[in-house]
Amino acid sequence: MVGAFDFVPAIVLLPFFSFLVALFLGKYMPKGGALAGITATAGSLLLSIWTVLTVAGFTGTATTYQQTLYTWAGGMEGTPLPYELTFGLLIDPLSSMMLLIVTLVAFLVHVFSLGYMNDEGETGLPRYYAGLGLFSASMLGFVVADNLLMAFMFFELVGLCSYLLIGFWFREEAPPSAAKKAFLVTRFGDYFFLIGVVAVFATFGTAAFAGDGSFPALAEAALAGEGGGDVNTLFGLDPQAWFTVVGLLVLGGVVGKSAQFPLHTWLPDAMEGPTPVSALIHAATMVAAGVYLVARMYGFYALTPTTLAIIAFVGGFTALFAATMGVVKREIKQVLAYSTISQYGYMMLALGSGGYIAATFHLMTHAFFKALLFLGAGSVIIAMHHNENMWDMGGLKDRMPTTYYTFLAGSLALAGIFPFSGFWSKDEVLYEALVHGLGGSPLLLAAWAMGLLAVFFTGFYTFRMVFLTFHGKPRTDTARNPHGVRWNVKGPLAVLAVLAVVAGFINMVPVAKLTGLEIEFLHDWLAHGPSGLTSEHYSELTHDYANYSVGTLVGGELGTALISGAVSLGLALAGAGLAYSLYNVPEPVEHTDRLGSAKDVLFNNYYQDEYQVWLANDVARGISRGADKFDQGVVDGVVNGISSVSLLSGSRVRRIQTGVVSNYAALLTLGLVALLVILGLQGGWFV
Amino acid sequence: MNPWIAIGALAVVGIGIPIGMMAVSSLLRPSVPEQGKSATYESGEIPTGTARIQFNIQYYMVALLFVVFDIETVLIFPWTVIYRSALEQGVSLGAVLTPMLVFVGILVVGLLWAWRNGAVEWVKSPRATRRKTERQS
Amino acid sequence: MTAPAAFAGLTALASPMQMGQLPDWTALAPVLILAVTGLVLLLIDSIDADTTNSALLAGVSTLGAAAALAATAWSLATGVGQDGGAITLFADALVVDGMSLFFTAIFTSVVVMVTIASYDYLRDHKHQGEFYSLVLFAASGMALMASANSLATVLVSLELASLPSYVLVAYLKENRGSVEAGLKYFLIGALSAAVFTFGISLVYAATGSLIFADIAEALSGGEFVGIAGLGVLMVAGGFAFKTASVPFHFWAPEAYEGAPAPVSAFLSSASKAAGFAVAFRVFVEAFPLATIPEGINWVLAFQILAVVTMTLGNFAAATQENVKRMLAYSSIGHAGYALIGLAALSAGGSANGNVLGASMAHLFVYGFMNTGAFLFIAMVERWGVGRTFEDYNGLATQAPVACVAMSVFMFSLAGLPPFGGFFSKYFLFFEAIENGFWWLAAIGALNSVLSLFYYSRVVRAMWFEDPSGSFELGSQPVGLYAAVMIAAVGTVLLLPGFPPVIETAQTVAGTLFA
Amino acid sequence: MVPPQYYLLLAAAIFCIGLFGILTRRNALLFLMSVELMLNAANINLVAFSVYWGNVTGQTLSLFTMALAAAEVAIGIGIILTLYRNFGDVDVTDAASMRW
Repeated sequence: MVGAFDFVPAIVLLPFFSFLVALFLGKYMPKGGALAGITATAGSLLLSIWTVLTVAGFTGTATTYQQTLYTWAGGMEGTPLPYELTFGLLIDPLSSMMLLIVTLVAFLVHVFSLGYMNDEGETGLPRYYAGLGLFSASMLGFVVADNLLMAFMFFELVGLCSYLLIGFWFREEAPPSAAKKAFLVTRFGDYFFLIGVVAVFATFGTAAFAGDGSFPALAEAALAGEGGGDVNTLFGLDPQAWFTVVGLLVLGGVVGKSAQFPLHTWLPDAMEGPTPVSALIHAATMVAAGVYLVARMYGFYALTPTTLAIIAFVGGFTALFAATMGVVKREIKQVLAYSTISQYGYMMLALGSGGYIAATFHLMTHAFFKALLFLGAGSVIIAMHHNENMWDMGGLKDRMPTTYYTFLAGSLALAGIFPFSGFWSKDEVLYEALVHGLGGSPLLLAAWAMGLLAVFFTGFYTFRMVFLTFHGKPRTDTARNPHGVRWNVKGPLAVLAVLAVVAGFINMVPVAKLTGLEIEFLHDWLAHGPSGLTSEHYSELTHDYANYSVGTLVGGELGTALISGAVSLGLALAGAGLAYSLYNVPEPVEHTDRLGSAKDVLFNNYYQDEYQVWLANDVARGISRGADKFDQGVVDGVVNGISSVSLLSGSRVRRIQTGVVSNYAALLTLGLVALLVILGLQGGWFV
Repeated sequence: MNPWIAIGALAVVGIGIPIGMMAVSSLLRPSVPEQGKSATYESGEIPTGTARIQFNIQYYMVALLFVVFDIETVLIFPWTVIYRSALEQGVSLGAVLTPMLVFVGILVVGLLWAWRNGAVEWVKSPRATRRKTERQS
Repeated sequence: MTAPAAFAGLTALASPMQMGQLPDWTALAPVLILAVTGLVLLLIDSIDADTTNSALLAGVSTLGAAAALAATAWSLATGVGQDGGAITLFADALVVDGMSLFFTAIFTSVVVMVTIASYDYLRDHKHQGEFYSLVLFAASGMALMASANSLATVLVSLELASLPSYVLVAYLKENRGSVEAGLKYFLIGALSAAVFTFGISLVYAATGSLIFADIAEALSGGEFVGIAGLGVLMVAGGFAFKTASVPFHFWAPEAYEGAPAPVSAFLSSASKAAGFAVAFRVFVEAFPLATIPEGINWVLAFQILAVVTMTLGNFAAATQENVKRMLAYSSIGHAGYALIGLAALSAGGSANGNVLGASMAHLFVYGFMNTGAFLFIAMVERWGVGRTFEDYNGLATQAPVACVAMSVFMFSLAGLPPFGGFFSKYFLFFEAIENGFWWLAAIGALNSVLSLFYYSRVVRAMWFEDPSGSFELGSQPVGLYAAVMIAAVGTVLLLPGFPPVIETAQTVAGTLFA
Repeated sequence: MVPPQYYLLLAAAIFCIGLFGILTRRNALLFLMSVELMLNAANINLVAFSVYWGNVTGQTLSLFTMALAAAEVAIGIGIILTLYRNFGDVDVTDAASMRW
C-alpha cells in the first residue's frame, strides 16, 4: 500500500526541484521563479501534513518509518570499508513535527517574499528563489536524516545557503561581509562537528540515529556494561569520558549554528539579508538546526551528565546575555536577532536540564511567533521604505492595523504573556530546569536563575519594540505615510498570528496539572515512536545517567508548576510594564543614558565582536605568525626540501635514460645480474 | 672407455692436421711477395671500388619473404610426423587436416597481401626506370 | 607435447562436447574474432592495395574489436569458464577462465577506443590497412597471453603481441622519432625475448614440462633449485619487459614518446595489462608460493621490482618537460603499482586473491584513464599544438570539453577521488596492507603524492596559464573526440561501477589460488 | 650419454657470447645476430632436455622458437632499413635523439 512515507523523499525533493527550476528557468518565468517555490513548498507542506497524520496513526498503523535509501560507500562484501555510509530517512514524531514546521514557515516565507521582494522590484529574483528552494530542501533533508553523517552534510548545505542568502545584496558593503562572518563562524563550530562525526564512526562504527544498532543505543549498552566490546574509545578514556568528548565535539556545530555563546556573533549581522530570509533562518531552518540536532541525538546526550550540564549552562547564560543586549538596540531587526539568540538559549537550557519535551515545545512555538515577528518586521520595513530604525517609526498602529495586531500577538507570545503560546513553552522550560535543579542538580538552578532573569528583559525589550514602532506619534514623514502592503504580506501574518496564539494550547502543563485533564498532547505525541527515541526513554536515561530527579517546592508538582508559571509571568509583565511606562508615551525619548557606563557595554554587545576580532586579529595573528614561522621554516622547509630533493633526484634518475640503446642493454643486463645475485645469495643457488 | 676420449682425440687430430699442413707448407715454400697475389680475385678483372655497394632493396625483400615462409614450413614438420599415425589411430581426416589447412590458409592470406602490395614484384630501381624512359624518348 | 596429447587436442577441436552446449573451442571466440578481423583487414588491403578508405578500415576493426568485447562480456556474464571450472583446450595449452576473460575485456575495450581514435589520427597516411590489422593481431596475441596455460603458448603469444607492436611504433617511417622509438623498442624487445626464451628453456630443463600445473608439481620436488631459480628470474625478466618494469623499462619512454599517440595508448594500456595477465597466471599457477622450493623467492624479486619501478617512474616523470614523455614515465610508475599484485603475495596469505584482484581492477581502470590520456595527446598532436607543458598553456580556452576529459584522466591517474583511479589505488594499497605488506602500500602512497605534482601540472597549464601563443586548432576530429569521451565517461563511471569490477576481479583471482 | 650439465654449460656459453655481442657491437645487424645466438642457446637447452626427459615438448618448442626468431629477424631487418633511411647508418647509437 502506498502511504505517506513513500512520499517523504518528495518533501525534500520538491523544494530542490524548485531550486533547479528557479536557477535555470527563473528568468523566463513570471515572478522570477516564486511560483515554482510556492508550489513546491505547498506540496511539501501537504505531504508533511499527511506524514504527521500518518505518524499520529490516523491513516493506518504504521507510525514511524526508517528506511535506508542509498548506500553510497561501503557495505560491499569483503570490502575494506568497515562502515556503511548511507542516505536514509527517519520519520518519527520529532522529525515529522519538524517537517511540518519547516514546510509551513518555508511556504509562508515564499508567499511573503512576493510582497517583500517582487513588489519592491528587486533584481536577481531567480537567484533569490533558487536560494530559498535549496535552503528549504537542505533543511528538510537535515530533518529527515537517519544518520549523523547525512545530517552533517545537509547541515553544511544549510550553512552554504545561508551564506548565499545573507549575501544576497552582494553589491552593498555590509551583506557580503555579514555572509562571510556567518559562514566562517558557523564553520568554526562545524569543524568540531566534523571531528565529532568521525569520532562517532570511529567509536561505534555507525552513525545511525535510531534502531538497535544506532550509536545512542550502543553507547547506552556500553555504559550499562553490555556489549562494551563493540565500542572503541580513543586515547584510553573510559566510555563515559570519551562519550562526553564526542558529545562536546558535536556540540561545537550546534553552538555555531544555533548561535549560542560564544559563537552567536554572526547572527545579528545576518540581519543584513532580506527579511524573509531572516525569518526563515531564525524561525525554522538554520538556527533551529542546532537545537534539533541535539534533540535528534538526545539519547546520546542524555548519557553524559557533563555535556548536559554544559548545554544547560550555555543555554541559560545565552538567554540572559542576549536578552540584555536586546534592550538597547535601535533597529527593529536587531532586537529580534538578539531575541532569537536568547530564545534558543532557552531551548538549550531545556535540553540541558532534561526537558526534551519542553525544548521541542519551545522550538515549535518559537518557530511560529518568531517567523511572525520577522515577517511583521518585514511588513513594517516595507512600509518604512526599508528604514529599520525604530526611532524613526511610531504610531504605525493606526496605519497598518493588520500588521500591528499580528505583531502584537507575536510579541505577547515572545514575552511569555499568558495565554499566548510562548508562555506555555517558556514556562515549561523553566519548570523543567527548576524541578531538576531542586532534585539534586544545583548547577541547573543557576542556569534556571539566569533564564528566569532573562524573562524580565525579554518582556522589556519586546514591548519597547512594540511601543516604539507602533505607538506614540509618528516621528518621521515616512512613518506618517507608510507604504501599503498587500495580501501576500498580510496572509502569512494572519496564519502565523493564529498559530502564535493557539500553538501553546497543545501542551498546557500547569492547566493539566491543575485540572487533571489529559491535555498534554505534545507529551503523548513525543512519547510514542521508535523505541529508544521516545521522551519516556530519554527521561529514564537522564534519570539513570545524569541523576536528574524531580524536586519540588511547596505544594508538590502542582504547586511548583504554578509557582514557576506565576513567577515567570510576573517577571514578564514587570518587564512589559517598565517598557510601557518608559516608552508608551507620545514622544518617547532614549533612556539609555540612565544606564551609565553599562550603556556602552550593551550597545557594544559586551564587546563580543571586539574581543573576537581581537582574538582573531591579534591573538590568532600572533599565533598564526608563529605558526607561519614554523610552517615556513620547519614544515615548508621539510616539504620544500623533500620536493626539491625529489625533483633533483628525479632529474638525476632520468639521466640513466641516456638515449643510447647499447647502454640500455648494458643496464638491463646489470639489473638482471643484480637480481640474480640477490636472489641467488638469498636462496642459496650457488652452493 | 670414456667416449669423451675418442671425441677429444678426434678434435686433436682435426685441429692438428690443418695446422700441421699450414706449418709445413710455410716452412717449405719460397717467400716472394707480390702485389698481384694479395689482390682480390675477380676472375682476372682488376677490382674497382669497395665491396660495400648498395644492392637493390628487392634482394632483401625477397630474402625476407623467403626467410619467413621457409621457416614457417618448419612448423609443418611435427604435423607430417603424426599425420599417418593419427589416421591409423582413428582420428577423422577432417580433424587431422583442418589445422594444417587453416595454418596454410593464414600463410596464403599473408602471401596474397605481400603480392598485392608489390613485395614480390621486381620493381625497377629509379635508375633503371630513368634509363628506360631515356631510351624511349 | 606427447603424441597422444596432441591427438586429444585435435579431437577436442573438431568434435562438439556435450549436447546442447557450445563446443569448448568457442570459449576462444574473442581471440578468434580479433584474429579473423585482422585477416579480413589484410584481405581488404589485398583487394585494394592502395586504399585510404579509413572509414571502412577503422569501421571494420572497431566492429571486430567491439564484437570481441561483446563476446567477452557475454562469456563473463554467463559464467563461461567460471561456473563449471576453467575450460582447457589443446591439451592444456590454453585455458579460458574468469581471469583471461577479465583481461580480454580490458584489451578489447582499449582496442575499440584506439581504433576509433586512429580514424582521425591516420588520415592522410598510407598503409592504413596494415596499421589496423597489426593492432588486431597484437590484440589477439594479448588475448592469447591471458589464456596461455603453457610456457610454449606464453612465448608464442607474447611474440605475437610484441612483433606487431614494434612495427606499429615505427609506423611513421618518415619520422625520425618514430623510427628511433621502433628501433629501441625492437632491440630491447629482442634482447628480452632472448632472455625470456632462455629462461623458459631453463625451467624446462629443471622440470621437463611446459604446462603450468606440471611445472608446479615438478618444482615441488625441490630438485635443480639453482637452474629453476635462474629460469624463473629470466621468465620474470621477460614479463618485466612487457610490463615496462625496471630494469626492462628502457624502451618505454622512447617508444611511447616516439610512437603515434594511439599506439602509445595501446601499448601502455593493453600491452602492459597483457604482460601482467600472463605474469599473474605464470607465477601463481606454475611457480606457486605454497609448493615452490624456498630458495626460489620470486616474491622478493617482485618487491624489488615494484619499489624500484614506481619510484623511478614517478621521480623521472616529475621532471619531464614533454607531456607525452611524462605520461610514459607515469605509465612506468603505474606498472610499479600493479606489480604490488605479485609483490604483496605470501605463502598462505589470507588476502592473496584480493591483492591480485585489486591489481587486476587497477589495470582495468588504468586501461580507460591512461588510454584516454594518450588519446588526448593524439588529439593535441592532430591539432598541431606543441608537446611541452608550456605548449598546453590555456588550451582549455580553445577546447574546454576535451580539457575537462583530460583533467579527469589526470586526477584519476593521480588517484584523487571522485574518479575511478581513486578506488582502484585505494583497494590495491588496502589489500596490500591486509596481506601484511604495509610498507609496499606506504611507498606506493608516497609515490602517488609525488605523482599528483606532475599530473596537476598538466591541469594547471590547460586551465590556469595564459596561452603563450595563439591556437589554430582547425577542424574537430570526430573520432578522436569520441574515443576520448568514451574513455572519460568510462573513467567517471568506474567510480559507481567499481564494486562489480573489483568483485569480479577478486573472485576470478581467488580461483587461481584455490 | 653426455651428462646434461654439459649442455647447460654449452648453452650458457653461447648465451653469454650473444650477450657479449649485444653489449659491444654497435651495428644493428650484429645486434640481431647476437640475439639469434642467444635464442639458439635456448634451443640447445630445449632439445637437449627434451632427450633427457624423454618427451618431445622441448623439441616442438624449439621449432617454434626458430620460427619466432625468423619472424623477429624479418621485422628487425625492416626496422633497420627504415633506420638506415632516416639516419644514414645502421649504428644503433646514432638514434639517440630522445633521452632523459
